Amino acid sequence: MKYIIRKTASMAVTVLIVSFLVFLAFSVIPGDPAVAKLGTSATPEKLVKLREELGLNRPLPVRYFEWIKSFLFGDMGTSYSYGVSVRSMLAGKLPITFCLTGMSFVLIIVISIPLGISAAKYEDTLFSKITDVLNQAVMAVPAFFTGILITYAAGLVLHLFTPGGYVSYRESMGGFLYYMLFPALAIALPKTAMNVRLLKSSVLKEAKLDYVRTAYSRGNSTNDVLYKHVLKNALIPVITFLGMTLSDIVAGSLIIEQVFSIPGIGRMLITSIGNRDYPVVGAIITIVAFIVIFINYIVDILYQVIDPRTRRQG
Amino acid sequence: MLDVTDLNIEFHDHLTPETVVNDFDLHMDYGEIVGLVGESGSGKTMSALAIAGLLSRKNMKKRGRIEFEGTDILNCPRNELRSLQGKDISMVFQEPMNSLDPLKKIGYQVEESLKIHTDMSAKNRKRLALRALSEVELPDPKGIYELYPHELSGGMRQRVMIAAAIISKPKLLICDEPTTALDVTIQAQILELLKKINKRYNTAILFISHDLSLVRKLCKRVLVMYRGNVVESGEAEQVFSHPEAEYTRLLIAAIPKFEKLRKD
Amino acid sequence: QGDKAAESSKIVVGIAQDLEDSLDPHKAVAAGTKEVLFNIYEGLLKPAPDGNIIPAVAESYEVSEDGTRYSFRLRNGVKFHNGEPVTAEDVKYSIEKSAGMTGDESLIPAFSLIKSVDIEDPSTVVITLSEGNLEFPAYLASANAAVIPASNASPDTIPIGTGPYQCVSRSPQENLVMKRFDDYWGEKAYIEDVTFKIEANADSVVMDLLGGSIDMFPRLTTSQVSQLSEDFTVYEGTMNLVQALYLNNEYGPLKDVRVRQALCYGTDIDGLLKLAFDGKGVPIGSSMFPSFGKYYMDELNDVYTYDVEKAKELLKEAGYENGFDLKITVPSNYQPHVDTAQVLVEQYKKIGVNASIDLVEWNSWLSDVYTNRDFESTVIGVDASNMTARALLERFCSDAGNNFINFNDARYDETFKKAITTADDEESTALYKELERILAEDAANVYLQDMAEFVALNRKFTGYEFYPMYIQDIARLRLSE
Amino acid sequence: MKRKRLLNHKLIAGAVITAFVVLVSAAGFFYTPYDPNMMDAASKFAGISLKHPLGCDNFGRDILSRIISGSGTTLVIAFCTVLIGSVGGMLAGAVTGYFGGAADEIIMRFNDAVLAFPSILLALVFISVIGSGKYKVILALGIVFIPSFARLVRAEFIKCRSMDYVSSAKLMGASDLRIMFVHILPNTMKVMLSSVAIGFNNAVLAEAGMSFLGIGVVPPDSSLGRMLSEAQAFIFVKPSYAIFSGAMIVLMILGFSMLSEGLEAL
Amino acid sequence: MEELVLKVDKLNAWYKTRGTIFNRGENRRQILHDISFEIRRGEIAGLVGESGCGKSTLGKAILSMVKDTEGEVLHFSENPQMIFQDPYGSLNPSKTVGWILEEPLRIRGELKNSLRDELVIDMLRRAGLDESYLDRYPSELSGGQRQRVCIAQALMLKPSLIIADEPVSALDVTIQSQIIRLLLELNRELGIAFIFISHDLKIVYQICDRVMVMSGGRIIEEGSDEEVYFHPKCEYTKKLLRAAGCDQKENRN
Ligand SMILES: Nc1ncnc2c1ncn2[C@@H]1O[C@H](COP(=O)(O)OP(=O)(O)OP(=O)(O)O)[C@@H](O)[C@H]1O
Ligand SMILES: Nc1ncnc2c1ncn2[C@@H]1O[C@H](COP(=O)(O)OP(=O)(O)OP(=O)(O)O)[C@@H](O)[C@H]1O
Ligand SMILES: [Mg+2]
Ligand SMILES: [Mg+2]
Repeated sequence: MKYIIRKTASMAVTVLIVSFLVFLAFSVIPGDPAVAKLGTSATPEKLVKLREELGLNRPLPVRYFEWIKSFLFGDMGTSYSYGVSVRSMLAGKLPITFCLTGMSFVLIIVISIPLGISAAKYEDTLFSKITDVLNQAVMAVPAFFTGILITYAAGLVLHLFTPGGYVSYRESMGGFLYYMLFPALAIALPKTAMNVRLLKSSVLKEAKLDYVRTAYSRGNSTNDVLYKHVLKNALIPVITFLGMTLSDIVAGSLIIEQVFSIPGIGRMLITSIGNRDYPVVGAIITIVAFIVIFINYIVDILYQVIDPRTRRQG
Repeated sequence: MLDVTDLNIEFHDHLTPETVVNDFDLHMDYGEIVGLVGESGSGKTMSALAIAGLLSRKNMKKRGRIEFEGTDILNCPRNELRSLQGKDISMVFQEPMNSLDPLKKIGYQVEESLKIHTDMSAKNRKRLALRALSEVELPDPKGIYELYPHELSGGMRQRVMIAAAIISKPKLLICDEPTTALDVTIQAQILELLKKINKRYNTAILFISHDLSLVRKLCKRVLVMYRGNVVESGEAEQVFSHPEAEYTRLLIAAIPKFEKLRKD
Repeated sequence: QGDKAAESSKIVVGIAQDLEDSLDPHKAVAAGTKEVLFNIYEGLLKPAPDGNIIPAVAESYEVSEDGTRYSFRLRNGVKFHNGEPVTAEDVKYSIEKSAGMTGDESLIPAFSLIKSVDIEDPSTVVITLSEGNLEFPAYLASANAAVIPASNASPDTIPIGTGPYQCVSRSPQENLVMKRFDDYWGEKAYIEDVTFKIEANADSVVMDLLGGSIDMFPRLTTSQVSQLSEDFTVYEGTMNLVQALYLNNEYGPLKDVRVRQALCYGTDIDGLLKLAFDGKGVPIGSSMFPSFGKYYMDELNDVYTYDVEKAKELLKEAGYENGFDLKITVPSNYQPHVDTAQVLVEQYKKIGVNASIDLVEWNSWLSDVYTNRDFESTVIGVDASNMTARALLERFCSDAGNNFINFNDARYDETFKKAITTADDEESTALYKELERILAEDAANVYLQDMAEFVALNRKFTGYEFYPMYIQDIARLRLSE
Repeated sequence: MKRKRLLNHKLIAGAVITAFVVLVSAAGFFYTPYDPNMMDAASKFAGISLKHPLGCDNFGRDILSRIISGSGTTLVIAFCTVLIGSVGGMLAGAVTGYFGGAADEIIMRFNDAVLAFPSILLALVFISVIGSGKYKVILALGIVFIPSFARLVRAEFIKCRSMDYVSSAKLMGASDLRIMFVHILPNTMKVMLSSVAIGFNNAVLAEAGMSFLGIGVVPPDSSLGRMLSEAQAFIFVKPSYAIFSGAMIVLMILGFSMLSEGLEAL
Repeated sequence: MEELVLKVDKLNAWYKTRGTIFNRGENRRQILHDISFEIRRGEIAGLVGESGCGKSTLGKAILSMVKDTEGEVLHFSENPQMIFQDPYGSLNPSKTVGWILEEPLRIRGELKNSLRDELVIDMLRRAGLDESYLDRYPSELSGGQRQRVCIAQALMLKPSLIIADEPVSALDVTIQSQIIRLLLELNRELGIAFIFISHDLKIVYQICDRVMVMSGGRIIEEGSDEEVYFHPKCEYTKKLLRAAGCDQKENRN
């Protein structure tokens, strides 16, 4: 119980730091929402007036505290550039990006675990060597390029989907999920490769430990030893990795949403950074950070479920 | 029951192949207790593992013959070997710290061999497991059944290993230094337990140790190993009172005696 | 194959930027927004593809001799998208709103001339100016002067106009959907449903065109064009902007006119066009582009011919015998400008100028270069906000708020004042031309080109027309046979 | 005495590939067949020929020369990034891991906060502040990489600080600094090795991602990531540009990670 | 009577199971209870007791390696050293034997090249190894050899008190006896006092002048070897002796 309270407290602190960093960042980077909004029609007088209107003249801490206060009450403010409430803007986009990251996460797991296990099981065979090299190659290709290649191969050559033909989930859930499959794959591939490698070496490392010998000595078959004993142990570093990967997946979705023309929060984030639209950026990053931290929190708990050694008394 | 002839084990993962066991011979009958002593690194564990059919590393070569009740352990298919392991042959490992799966409850690990080799109900298995745990003098078997290995001390883990090894009443029990991690009082209890098991189930025991006084208390026959070779074997009393090999003599001389060293 | 007519009376048009502006025509700033809003809104007058101003909500108008009184006769039967007819009140309301007379600031500086808007009778509106102005109709034709219903309480988000299309929905970062307005007063649009889809990533445009998720995309680059298949018609026009290496006339070496001239001599525009634009694009010599035929001076292209020796000589005269360092600030979001800068860097090596590129985000550009004028030089394209020479030339007056290059020439200021105050069209044209010549001879900037514009249109459609401004006129598109 | 096999094939292959990549890149600082930035309208998109072994790009620049010099840039960026990240992470991780306490708590909260940011985003913000360019990219990425290394080093330090050899050094009167850097630090190297390889990979990818977003290496300088993102603009016209620069990236990362795996197996 | 080298007075020690700034002082478990004893110059004091009773903790607490303690520990010697129970964790795996042995000199800034070689090799010899071991890494040594390196390292600073925490229980018998002899020799030649922690009662009897019996974090019995072994007062001591086979007088011969 105490542990959970402590964890939650530190989670909250971390999220606060994140949101403050965002604010701080915006106060040091050049350009401000007023300049962005007025564009080339800006004149000094207009700028002053707009800054006043947007409340940009107040000192940073004041703005920050006001923002965080209203944020806590669920009011995320109004977008400077679109003039609509941030909440309504995000409402339609969060599910898209969540779906994208969720799907890539699932893809990573679904592809890498069986592949990693087989690569370990058939170590030193041709299969394992080929996956090794393939892994390295996939790992080395930047996500945007993977995206282009997938668009080209699956979209233009195989005609599996229409590049750029994003289907909104409001129109057709099936079409939406199907379209998302390809960008999700583009995000997932490099991480999958890393995970395969990690899982393989983790399984091999565990397989050398003494308890594996004990398991054999009781008459377990090779598969039983692998699935009942080794795998669970080998998954521990993989879980840490997956937790840490999460923020990378989000980062990947920022880029991939551009490549596949998906109107998710990644694109909105990049545009909003360009527009210096603090309320939007602040909200997005804080939410994303919260989720990343929260998932890591879940990973921590998962850890304790899987690994009794990390459980604490009391 | 067990016949080992000319067992050779070679490692190939260094630049030059390295023989760690050389022409090992051993014969054991049902219900016999045999001691295996020797300095650290002399190949005791390797020989034991070979007998239990647990040496399967690729970069190692095994030659010779190990026959257990007519089965050729070194060359029989894995499936056949499996049906022996945990049922007829059980092993207690040297390293109690690492030899238990850290993520599985003690109960599961103790009764695993029953699960594999019999179709006993879960309830029955648990009953037997609890009995085995109490046989090794663990306090509160019910509580321990639900614990994880890291929650036990080294001595307790060692006893859990023994409980898991005897639960299926094997014909051959290999104990690799089962008492090193324990303090004297518990050591004594374990020896009693092994004797009891040997009597009750007619289990043959291969007892590996470097504590000669223990071996002397427990075993009828001993083998002395030195650098991969068996340098001496025979009736325990005979070996201890009239050691033939130089190394055996050294070993015996090194047994701590209950007397002042300062005074010599 | 289904119902062919139904299938193809729908078109998806890719646009490069999100419509992140207000949808209120009187507040829309970005050219990218205005070119879309053209389909929804109209003013009393509107531009035609040939550059002329034609009547729209007004049927005709009359100007007084001195150019201060404009009287508009409203067209009968013009309806707003909400079904209400356009009244003189609506027109008055719109003009006053866009002129900033009701509070909001006006986006058309010349509207500060408006003294009053009066309803003479239900179909006549009179606009009185404080001084005569011949260009006034051009301002009225700009998107920022659209007629909107006085009854619309939230023009920011609910766009209601009189144009050939009406807005159905907008979703930020995603699209804007329009459908044909069947009560349009003029020739109705051919295509029923139109979606403007935002293509944030320039690199996936080709894929999306080929894959069929967009049917049309304006402003492709040459390398994108070369990757298109047979399925597309590519219309070639010009972008109507002045692409130049804009020089901060206040920055160190660039203060010296000889240095600026040296840069002009050291720039091989043909080479640039060949390298970065497949030879497409029209070289220009001053802040004017060819589609403003009346003002455009072809001869200014020859003020500087590529001449490395001359450039070196000038530099030597100015005391920069060993060259100097020049930072070219370029917004990273538009590849053609980046490409141009790359070529310039290479070309200036030959005259001993050590140029380097500083890629900045669009917003940093706006604030550092455009607003704070803290830069050395920059490659950018400047367009005209309406079809007047003034729109392009006013910014180089020494006191202009948007004179980001800090150009300062007394002769120029004087000439400009004359040009805008004279009531004689011919005289004013001559004066504007004089201004262009000053810019060229003073080497205010290194003028490069009016960039070629390529519009890809799926062969299913036809009828695309270029305007001398940023406009995508969808109503003219139709299905091909 | 027993001697373990000194070489394994991973190590050999890794060393050969890395040596090749490093040699090519190093050579690029002194010699490339053409000036990698030299434009030539005549050989725009020139195909593979004796004159231009890998052809030319959209500005008629020799692709081979660009790849050679681009590898150098990428290598320097990746190397320096990892260097900054690992040294910074080492310092932060060492101090927090060794001393623990309130400072640890605070620094680690910051660390978590930074880790929760998508790293590209953070780099984007940094670049907006400090400007773009090769050295700025190194700085931005390096700083962004610190937290993950810090986390790792900290965990190792926590593990090591309770080891008996540390107590024994304390007994002999070694100062905390000495214990941290002379006694404990070398023992974290093994863990560092594999994460340095991953960090190297991530640095190359991050640089490419930044170039894609227009904030990476400034043109006309070439880097493999920049070239890859340039190449995709005309991937149908000249796929070989993408293929060659992509292949070089793969080769670079492949060699490095095989080398590190090989070293680890020693 | 010889002079005192160590005086421990009412020493208590606790372990925290896990503490952070949020719950400082939580889960404090007392391991040592009111421990008092003295060690004199040249004395070998045995410390016996069952596993987990706090023997190692006591050793560490004396050398202030346990954070949370109460009571008084007075050292009258310079540089008291400790030989740790686990020979695998007490040598820095990334350093060579030579480096490890030089380290104490380096720390005190006494490192002179000529001197150093002599000193290091001398200590190594004393510990029963020769200079061929200087360039080896700990992972290349057997447990017994490691233990000797630890001893040599402890000797580098010429301490007058060494706490030896089960220095032989991980080793096999032949090596055990070598190490025991080494300790005795050092005690006799250099007059070093030892606290010898072990659970092997026979070995303790072999070398110790005085024996302390610990149970549950308390010293329950203390006295000269003869007293404790042949006239034990506590039941627990008797039980221990019986299990170790040290209870019968005839065993002495
Ligand atoms: N994986 C391995 N690779 C190479 N050599 C090994 C390996 N495992 C053991 N050896 C070597 O095999 C020899 C015999 O080892 P074994 O474990 O049988 O000794 P032991 O008699 O059981 O010693 P101890 O009493 O210390 O347990 C040793 O010299 C050891 O170094
Ligand atoms: N770092 C630690 N944190 C918390 N508890 C500890 C720690 N170290 C030891 N303990 C606990 O303190 C008690 C005493 O441990 P100590 O190591 O002193 O026993 P010991 O008498 O040396 O046993 P052994 O003979 O097994 O070495 C044990 O119950 C142990 O679980
Ligand atoms: Mg062994
Ligand atoms: Mg201890």
